[in-house]
Parts: sequence; structure tokens; C-alpha cells
Amino acid sequence: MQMVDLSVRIGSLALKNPVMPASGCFSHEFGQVFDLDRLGALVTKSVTPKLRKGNAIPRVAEVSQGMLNSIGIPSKGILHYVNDVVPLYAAYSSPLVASVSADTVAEFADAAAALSVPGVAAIEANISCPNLEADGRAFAMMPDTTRAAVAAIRRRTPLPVWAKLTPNTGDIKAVALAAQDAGADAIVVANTILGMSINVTTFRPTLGNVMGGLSGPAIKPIALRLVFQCAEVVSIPIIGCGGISTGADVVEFMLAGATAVQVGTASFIHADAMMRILEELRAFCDARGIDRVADLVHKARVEHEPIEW
Amino acid sequence: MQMVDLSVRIGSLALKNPVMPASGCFSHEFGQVFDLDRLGALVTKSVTPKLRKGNAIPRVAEVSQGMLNSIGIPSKGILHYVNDVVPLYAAYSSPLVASVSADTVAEFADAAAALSVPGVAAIEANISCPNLEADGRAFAMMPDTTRAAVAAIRRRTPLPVWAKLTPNTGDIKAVALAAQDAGADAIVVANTILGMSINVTTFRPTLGNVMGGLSGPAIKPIALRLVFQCAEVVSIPIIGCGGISTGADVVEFMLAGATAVQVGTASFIHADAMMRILEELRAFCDARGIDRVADLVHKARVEHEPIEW
Amino acid sequence: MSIAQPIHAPADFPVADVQCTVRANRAVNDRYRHLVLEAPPPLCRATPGQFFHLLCPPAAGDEPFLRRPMSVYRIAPEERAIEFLYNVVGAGTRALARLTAGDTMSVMGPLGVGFTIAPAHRHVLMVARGVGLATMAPVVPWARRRGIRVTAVLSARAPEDLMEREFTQREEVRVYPVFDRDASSDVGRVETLLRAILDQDRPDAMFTCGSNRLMTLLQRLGLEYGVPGEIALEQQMACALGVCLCCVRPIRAGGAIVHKRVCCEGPVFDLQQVAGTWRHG
Amino acid sequence: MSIAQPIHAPADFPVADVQCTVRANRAVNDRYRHLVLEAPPPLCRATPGQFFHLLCPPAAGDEPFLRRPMSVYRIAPEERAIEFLYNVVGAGTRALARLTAGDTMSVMGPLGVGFTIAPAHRHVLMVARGVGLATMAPVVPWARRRGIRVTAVLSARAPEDLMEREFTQREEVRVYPVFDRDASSDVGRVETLLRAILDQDRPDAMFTCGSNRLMTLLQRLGLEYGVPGEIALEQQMACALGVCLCCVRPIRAGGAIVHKRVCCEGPVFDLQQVAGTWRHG
Ligand SMILES: Cc1cc2nc3c(=O)[nH]c(=O)nc-3n(C[C@H](O)[C@H](O)[C@H](O)COP(=O)(O)OP(=O)(O)OC[C@H]3O[C@@H](n4cnc5c(N)ncnc54)[C@H](O)[C@@H]3O)c2cc1C
Ligand SMILES: Cc1cc2nc3c(=O)[nH]c(=O)nc-3n(C[C@H](O)[C@H](O)[C@H](O)COP(=O)(O)OP(=O)(O)OC[C@H]3O[C@@H](n4cnc5c(N)ncnc54)[C@H](O)[C@@H]3O)c2cc1C
Ligand SMILES: Cc1cc2nc3c(=O)[nH]c(=O)nc-3n(C[C@H](O)[C@H](O)[C@H](O)COP(=O)(O)O)c2cc1C
Ligand SMILES: Cc1cc2nc3c(=O)[nH]c(=O)nc-3n(C[C@H](O)[C@H](O)[C@H](O)COP(=O)(O)O)c2cc1C
Ligand code: FES
Ligand code: FES
Repeated sequence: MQMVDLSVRIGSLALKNPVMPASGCFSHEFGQVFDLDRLGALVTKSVTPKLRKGNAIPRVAEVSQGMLNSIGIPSKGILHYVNDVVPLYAAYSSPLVASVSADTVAEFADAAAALSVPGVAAIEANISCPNLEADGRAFAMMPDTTRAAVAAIRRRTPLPVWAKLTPNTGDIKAVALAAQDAGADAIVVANTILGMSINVTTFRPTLGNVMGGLSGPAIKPIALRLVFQCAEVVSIPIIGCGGISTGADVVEFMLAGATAVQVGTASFIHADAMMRILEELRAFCDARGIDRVADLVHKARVEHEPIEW
Repeated sequence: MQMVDLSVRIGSLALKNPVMPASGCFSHEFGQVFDLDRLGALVTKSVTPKLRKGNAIPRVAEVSQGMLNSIGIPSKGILHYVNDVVPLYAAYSSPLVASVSADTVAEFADAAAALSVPGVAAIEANISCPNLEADGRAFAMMPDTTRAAVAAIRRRTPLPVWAKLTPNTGDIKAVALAAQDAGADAIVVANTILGMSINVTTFRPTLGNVMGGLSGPAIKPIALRLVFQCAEVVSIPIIGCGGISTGADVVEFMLAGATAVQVGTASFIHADAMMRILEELRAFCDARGIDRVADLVHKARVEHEPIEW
Repeated sequence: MSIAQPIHAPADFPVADVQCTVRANRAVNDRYRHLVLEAPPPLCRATPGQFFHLLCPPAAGDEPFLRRPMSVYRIAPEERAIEFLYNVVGAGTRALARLTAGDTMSVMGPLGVGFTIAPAHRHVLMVARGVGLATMAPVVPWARRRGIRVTAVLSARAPEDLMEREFTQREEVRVYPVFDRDASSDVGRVETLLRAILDQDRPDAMFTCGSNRLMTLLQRLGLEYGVPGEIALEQQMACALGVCLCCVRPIRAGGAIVHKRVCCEGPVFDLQQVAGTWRHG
Repeated sequence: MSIAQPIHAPADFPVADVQCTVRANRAVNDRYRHLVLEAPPPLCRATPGQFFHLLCPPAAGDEPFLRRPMSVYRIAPEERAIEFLYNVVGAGTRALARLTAGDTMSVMGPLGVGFTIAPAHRHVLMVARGVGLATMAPVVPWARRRGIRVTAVLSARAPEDLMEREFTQREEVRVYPVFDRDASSDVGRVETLLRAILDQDRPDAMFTCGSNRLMTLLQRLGLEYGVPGEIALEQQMACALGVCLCCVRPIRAGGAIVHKRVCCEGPVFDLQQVAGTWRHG
């Protein structure tokens, strides 16, 4: 049996396989459960230049086939990340991707520059966070603010820049194109969807922060559609994210146009979810005689078998 | 035991209870399963001025706690509706709400005028459908096209006008305000969310139409959040819709700001879902000593119990 | 074992949604299983070709959301039972396969339009492949009890998949099994077989289900020999009550091709009116 | 009954995610149930106060998505068993309640930091209310086997809710039950009781779980009498491995109040360091 080639390329970055964690849903603690070196990349929780405590508790609520979270972005700052977090990952061969978030374009650019240190292989710009210069609307809600943030980051780092988009925009294609125009090496599609739930016993929102981000299988059809729409317009690689929990889900996202995927919530159900997913992906390719997983990218057959009328 | 008062008012329209079907998820065939007169209102499948066949098959696919549909809007036209459909509901005391959809502002207005016949109690404008004058983007994606469509309809019908919004917009508050400004008597929040799935065996989209609308419990946290956001800005009644399948769900939507709710997909799981929901709602109010269900509207307690720090 | 209680099945509401108790659920062969449900009288009003809409209870890893349409394979009012023969293919049928005696599940029906068999018929020909056999099986006792002769061409991959006994249910049926394994199921050879049957003992009606190729063949032979036919179609469903318009298939009607709803205008349609073939998945 | 196989539990990976078989799952009283799982050695390494993260298999109407944290109530390596005592409150615990012997479920753990009991201790005082009893119960055999005296104040709504036997597990424990029904559980009266215990037989450590009011009381008495204490906290969780930052609670550390993760920096915290109370729901 020929081994399936699981490697993929995200711009200049070669990944041993297309499966990596989603920001905020991973840290070195998973090393207690599986060998982190088996992952395509290691994406850490977003850090911010400012020190932040994060949001009020409770921070998580369960919904149908998904969860709402309002962690916010507790952060000990960029320096702490560079000095204390980056070294934790030095022992691993999988590339470290530093997710960063900021309140303004200038802060984003400064943070990206400060994160461009040995040990960091790429910067993921979490532009799905509130933009304080635009009334708190996330940068990635609009093409212009997306362009401004990504371009500023691009100018200040030699590392590959991934722009992580928000599914809450009504205009994903324009936003994706703006990220590409501004020099993003890849786009991550997508972050959580804004949601809410209320405890009918207490009449209170279940989250301390009232609203929060919906993730998990519930959002998979939406995230997949966003990937498919982006793939229609951009030429840079797309990293699919949203509700992925099986090898078949990875195939679905790759067929829709993703070159790699991120797994978030599924790791909370099975801590070794990414290992299971990789095994399923390999088995799928084996069974179908697919030599290179990269051959799946954007291969959805959108023409339907002719139906006789 | 005092009977719970389940009645609610949507503008000038008094409903015996807040539970009604969602357009496209109801027709008189449900009369085979329960007494339609027990519903707050009867909302029919959208009709269009043009005759339409609807979308390619398959038209439905199952996803996690939800479904994708791409029925499209097969339609035999407004005249057929007025002559053949309206009379079917004459036997029922619950008000008939005619859902209408159209390709242009002028067609919307003409259709609304033509639907303003005895037997129709309100017009629900499904402005979540593609606007042929705006590149196929749905009217309700933008405040300006929303305003244009609703205002035109408003001018041509003496009946209450409900505007049904799309969750796919990035700007729900502005769209809701535009609908209110243009004279809508209520807003329905919201329609299905654009989604997609791909069959990993055939590599084909599961829907003949490639993309389709996601509905069911999976979207509930998103729909609830949209209702909550709209309730912050509009003063007209909101009719909540999206993933409602239990009495507790109705309570949740009412607490978030809905005066009434629509039930779609749940009726496909249990044809008598709306009856079950009504019984659960009544039992909830009984158990909590709530005399009038209308007292729940917009009563979410968004301040959190103080946490000592 | 408690008798299932209909939630809404007074005379006014012909469709029942009943919590039924599983009496048995066993493997018939490698792929098919046989499910026996305790059913109150309203469900036993089903006629051959009608179906039920089953809410398959979730199980770890398999959490079906929509109901699953399933033809009734056997209707036994005297035993207060309805029975199903199903192929385990995906989340819903896998979840179904895990049920054991005593478990309960929600069953809605009977639904749709069944086969038209008149007591005046003397001979019916049935051509079934795969799970189509389950759909057509209830025709057999119905016909035999009325003295109608039954001839059946049963097509399967191999003898172990045939389920001839499940089909005939101890009734007297002239069965012609054909198999992929020995190529006897090739359309050409089946055509020869069918022509022989049609020539020797012209049936009053032909019924089929389960194969596009056989459908096309029967449409041709039906026209040629002037024998009317019916076919049971499948389509993904949501409501199964005619409400949602999910389940349409193209059907010829009055010179045009229109969308008809498999759940309520079918699943059994006039053989000649079916326009176009369709495959699942 | 097959022995559960760890998926990832070599020495390098201390946390196991194991498909465990249910040995028993029975009602203890109206609200609580006792679950016995067959568990391989890695799971039996749990210490009192640690917890497992349970994936409750879906059942009709109850389809929990996230895992549910549950303190280990009894650790029995010699029986290859871990046991839980749980209150049926929502979807997850309802789904759990439906499991029967032979069913399997995914169990991850052991997780978190347990109680600190030193063999040098001579006397420990435990104050438990409600389900807090389950969390603290494994301390009893651990202490008794080392000759440590155990005094317990158990608070419940009424005698039928107390579960004294489940708590003491046939070990010698001086138990003071207090109840809402006769007002003996009032904070004032419990304070009098605790002062009497503290005065007569000063414990080396106090453990508590399950009540904000009792926590506040013990914080005060602990300071006054100079007795160290620990408390097991609860918080909604997602990952239970320290990754997601969902499960934080405000904890005093070095003059400031910081967010600590209940799943890995707890669930057991120093009694005096817990800042603020919290109620679920
Ligand atoms: C009227 C009717 C009668 C049927 N009778 C039988 C029968 O007696 N025995 C039997 O084994 N099968 C029968 N089928 C097919 C049966 O409904 C499907 O095999 C079943 O729904 C598959 O569900 P799944 O979750 O296991 O598969 P999946 O492929 O995971 O199902 C995914 C979705 O597609 C739908 N779907 C998949 N295949 C079909 C299909 N062939 N027809 C309709 N929907 C489908 C499912 O309902 C579900 O919504 C019948 C179908 C119809 C429409
Ligand atoms: C470390 C720890 C140990 C625990 N030990 C026990 C025990 O031994 N016995 C016992 O009966 N209970 C224990 N609990 C509480 C138990 O986790 C909850 O009762 C259970 O999660 C409720 O789930 P549900 O689906 O039945 O309730 P629901 O209210 O429907 O749960 C909804 C969500 O809230 C979470 N949740 C609800 N209540 C709690 C809670 N008190 N703590 C944390 N999350 C909660 C659930 O996990 C779920 O995600 C413990 C909690 C923690 C954190
Ligand atoms: C608990 C939690 C914390 C998250 N934190 C971040 C974050 O810090 N930065 C970010 O870009 N995305 C964050 N996300 C979003 C995820 O990276 C991911 O985009 C989203 O959860 C959808 O993927 P999933 O359905 O696989 O979880 C977080 C998600 C969760 C559930
Ligand atoms: C099969 C189907 C058909 C629908 N047709 C229409 C329609 O014609 N007009 C409309 O405004 N909404 C239509 N909808 C959307 C529903 O009215 C409702 O807004 C949506 O399904 C969300 O509610 P639910 O989660 O309760 O189903 C349709 C939904 C489904 C599932
Ligand atoms: S399944 Fe809804 S119309 Fe047939
Ligand atoms: S539950 Fe994820 S950090 Fe504690």
C-alpha cells in the first residue's frame, strides 16, 4: 500500500498535513493527550498588545450541536507570548502560528512586528474582533477595514500573514478579496458566529457577556458555504474552519476549496479529535485511491448529473 | 387554576396565542394531524407574481440538528393564491397571513395589492429573496433596498405588513430600522441562513441548487441573537423565527424581545410540533404563575447577579 | 409491553404520530434488517405501497435529525404489528439498527398513495430489485388472499442478498430470481424473461421498485404489450405530508412535465408517467 | 463484559480517553444515582477531589453536546472500577441516567487537582451539602485507611436526601447530619456546631463543597481558628484540560484577584483564596 501524501502548502509554508487546531481551542496542554508533532501546525490563542482579563463568567453555554463562548481574549501581552509561550513550542517540528488581535490598525501592525521572532512561522490576524476605531464593529465585517488592518500588518512582518475572517459579515467575498489585495498569504474562514441563549429559569443570558460566539457542528454548513464562496473569488489558499469534527468534514471543506482546516470545538468533545480526524482522512484517501490529499482542493463537482426531463 | 392568557397583539392584529407556522413549512395538509384553529395565525408558503417551477432536486439535505433546503419558490401566481388557496382557509378563525416574494420593488407592490383581499389578514413580505435589481442580493441584505421594498408594499395595501428579514445580512439593526421606518407593522426575524454541504462520496453538493437555507435547532442561537439585537432598536413587534421546537424556546425568544414566534422545521420532526409547543408554553406559564404570556416579552434580565470580586 | 398510544389519531386526523414499541429487530442478512413494531389500529390501516415516517432515536455517533421514510413491509392488524425491511446505509438506518425489543420510537403514518390492485385482477407481475422488494412485498399477501396470481422477478447481487422468503412470506408466488453474479440480471436477459412471462400469461398489472434500469425496461414493455404499470419512487423528504415541497420528482401530466410530491402524490406513480431517472447520493 | 481499552494512555500521555463499560447505574434516592464504570488502571490513578469528563451518550430528547464534569465518588483499582454519584438535573445527567449495565461511554481523566491530605494529619473535618458529598466522599476511605479521624457535617433538605451511607462507605466517621426541614442546617446553628467541633477536637484541615453559605462560614472560622481549608468549586467547562479558559473562577493570588481555571488549577482550591460566590443557572 502506497502511503497517502497528506502534505499541503499554505503559500511558502509546507505543512505535513492539512489539520491544525483553531485559535483559542488549543494549547500545549493537549500534549498530555497526544503527540503535538502530528499536527499540520500549532495555532495558539489570540494575544493582544494590551493586557486583558477576558469576559465575565459564565463563559460557555451549550446549545444544539454546538457551544456559545464569550471568553473574550484574556491576554498577558505580546512580550509574555514571545518570552514564555513561543519557547514552549520550540520542541515541536510543526510550525507555530501566532494568532493576534488588536483594537486598532496601528496596534495590529505593532503587535505583528513584535511577534515576528524566531520560532513563529506565521501570523494569524484575528480580525474578527471589535475595531475600536469603527464603533466596535469587527475589522472583518467590511472590506475597507479588512484591507487597512491586513495591509498594515503586511508592511510590518516578513512572516506569512493569515487573515481570519468573520462569518458575521454580509459580504464575505468582498472581505476575502480585500484581505488578498492587502497581501494576506491565506485566509482562515471562519471564526465563530454571534449567537445568544437565555436561561428560561433565571431569565438571564447564559453567558456573562450576554452574546457570544457559536461554534461546533451547528455552524458547519454555514462555514462550508463561506469557504465555497471565497474559493470562487480568491487565489490565495483558504483554511477552512467551523464545525469540523470528522475526516469526512475535512474532505468536504477541501472539496469546497479549503487547502487546510482548523479544528476547534471538536477537541473539547474528544481531546484527541485531531488525531482521529487525521486517521479518518488517511483512511478515506486510501479507500478512494487518492495519493495526494491536496488533489481534493476545490474539486466539488458543482454540475449536477443531468436529470432527464 | 386561572387559565393563562396566551393572546398577543401584532399591531392591529390580535392573535389567540403567539405560535404560528413559518412560511414554507405549513399548509392545510397539517389539518390531517391537528386542528389548525388552535394556531395563532396561518402563514402560507411564499407566492410570487411570476409562475415558477422551483429549484432542481434534491431540494433537502440533513445536517447536524438542522436541514438545508433549496425549494426555491415554486408558485402558481397571485391569482391562483387568491382564488384557490385563500378559500381553503376560510373555515378557520385564525388569521391568514399571505407570504409574498418578488423580484423587484414594483412587483412586490403589485403583488401586495393583489393579495389584499377578504380572507387575508396580513401580508408577510419575504424580502429575504434575491433582488433582481441589485445583482441578486436579497432585499433585506441592505437597509436601502429593505426600505424601498417595504415602503412600496406599504403604499399599496391597507393590511398589516410584516417584513421578513434575512440573517445573512451583516447589519440586522439597520435593516430592522429601515423596515420600521418604511411602515412595516412587524418584522419577522429571521429566515434561513445560507449554507451548503457536499456529498463526499460523489463530490457533489447535496442540493441540486448547490447552496440552500439552513434551518432548525442549529440556527436557534443565531436567530435569538438577531431578535435580541432588533429589540434593542425597533418599537414595532418582532416575530421570532429560527430553530424553535419547544415551549422553552418560545419563552427564550419572547424574553429576547419577540412578541410572537414562527415554527418551521420542527413541524417536520413532529407534525403536531406547534400543538406540543403550545402545551409546553402553557405549562411553563402555569408553573411560574405567569398570567399573561405577553408579560414575557423583552424581559430578559441582562444585568448579571453581582459577582463579588 | 405497553400498547402504544396515538397522540393525535381521532377520526378527524387520519395521520397518526405514535410512540411505538419495538417487538423485534433482527438481521435478515449482511445488509438488511427486519423491524417489527407494535402498532395500534390507526397504523394498521396502511395499504401496500404506503409508507411510514420514522423518527430514528439518536445513538452515539448517529444523530439523525429528520425522519426517515420507510415502506411498510408487512401489515398485520391481527397481531397489532407493522413491519419494515431496511437496508443499513447511513445515520438513520444505523440508529434504527441499534433498537432492541422494548425500545420505543415515534412513527407517523400511514402516508402516501399505495399500489392500485383491484380484486378483479387475475395476475400481477412484480419486478423488484434491492430494497424495492420491501416496498412491494405487502402486495403479495393482499393479492394471494384475493386469489390473484403473482409472478415476481427478483433481482439481487447474489443469492445471499435475495430475500426471496421475506418477499413471498409463505404465499404461493412464481419467483424468477436473477443475479448480478451470474449476469442473469443483465437488462437484456431480464427483458427476454419478461417477454416470456408477458407472452405466456399476460398480467393485468405490473409493479416495480428499486431500479432505474428495470423501470425503463418496464416502461417500454408496458407500452408494447399494453399492460398498465405502477412504480414506487423514492426521494429525500422532510415533512412527508405534502407541505414542504422537498420531495418532488418530475412526472408527466397532461403533456407537460410537472413536479409531483413523492410523499403525498406518490410514492406509487403510474409507470409511464415517471419522467427521468434519479439516483440517491 | 469487555475491558475498556484506553485510546491514548501511554506513560507519556497522562490523561486517558477511554470507552468504559457500565457495570451498574441505579437510583440512590429520588434525585441521585450511582454509576459504576469498569475502568482500566490509568483511570484508577484518580485521587480524591479529582474528576472525570463524561461524554453522555445521546438519548431521544436529550442530546448533550459537551462533556459533563463529574467528581469521582469512589476509586476501586482492585475492582477495576470508578464510581460516580450524580444528581439528575439536565440533558447530560438525564442521558446518563438512561444507561444500563453493558452500555459504554467515553470517559476522560483523571483531571484536575484533588484535596491535599497528608498522612501526617490526625483529624479532618468535612462540611458537605448536596452533591458536594459525592466530591468529598473519596477522602473518607483514603483518610481512614491511614488512621486519620474524620468528622463530617452533612447538610441536606431532609433525611431522605442525606446519603449518609454513601458518604461514610462503612468507614468509621463521626457524622453530624443537619437538615433544612428542622432548620438545623441554618448557618447560625451550623456555626455553633462547627465551633463545638473546632473547640473540642481541632482538625488539621477542613474540606468543603456544595454550598456558598457554608464556604463563607468556613472561611471565617478557618481564619479565626487558624485551620487551613480546601474547597472544591464548580464551573461550566468545555475542554477540561486548561485549554479553552471557559471554566475560570475569581481566585485571590498575591494580593490581586485573578481568573483561575477550575479544570486544571482546581477544582480544589485553598478555602481562603476563593473570591466571591457563584451559583449555577
Ligand atoms: C417512500 C419511501 C419508501 C422507502 N422504503 C424503504 C424500505 O422499505 N426499506 C429501505 O431500506 N429503504 C427504504 N427507503 C429508503 C430509505 O428512506 C433510506 O434508505 C433512508 O432514509 C436512509 O437513511 P440513512 O440515514 O440511513 O441514510 P443517509 O444517506 O445518511 O440519509 C441522509 C438523508 O438522505 C435521505 N435519504 C437517503 N437515501 C434515501 C432514499 N433512498 N430515499 C429517500 N431518502 C433518502 C435520508 O432520509 C436522510 O434525510 C424508502 C424511501 C422512500 C422515499
Ligand atoms: C469538577 C466538578 C465536579 C462535579 N461533580 C459532580 C458530582 O460528583 N455529582 C454531580 O451530580 N454533579 C457534579 N458536578 C456538577 C455536574 O457537572 C453538573 O450537574 C452537570 O454538568 C449538569 O449537566 P446537565 O446536562 O444534567 O445539566 P444542564 O443544566 O442541562 O447543563 C447545561 C450545561 O451546564 C453545565 N453545568 C450545569 N451545572 C453545572 C455545574 N454545577 N457545574 C459545572 N457545569 C455545570 C453542564 O456541564 C452543561 O454544559 C460537578 C461539576 C464540576 C465542575
Ligand atoms: C473557547 C473558544 C475560544 C476561542 N478563541 C479564539 C481566539 O482567541 N481567536 C480566534 O481567532 N478564534 C477563537 N475562537 C474561534 C475558533 O478558533 C474557531 O474559529 C471557531 O470556534 C469555529 O471552529 P469550530 O466550530 O471548529 O470550533 C475560539 C473558539 C472557542 C470555542
Ligand atoms: C422547506 C422550507 C421552505 C421554506 N420556504 C419559505 C418561503 O417560501 N418563504 C419564506 O419566507 N421562508 C421560507 N422558509 C423559511 C422558514 O419560514 C423559516 O424562516 C426558517 O426555516 C427558520 O425557521 P425554522 O428553523 O423554525 O425552520 C422555508 C423553510 C423551509 C425549511
Ligand atoms: S416531504 Fe414535504 S412535501 Fe413531500
Ligand atoms: S474547561 Fe477549558 S480551560 Fe477549563
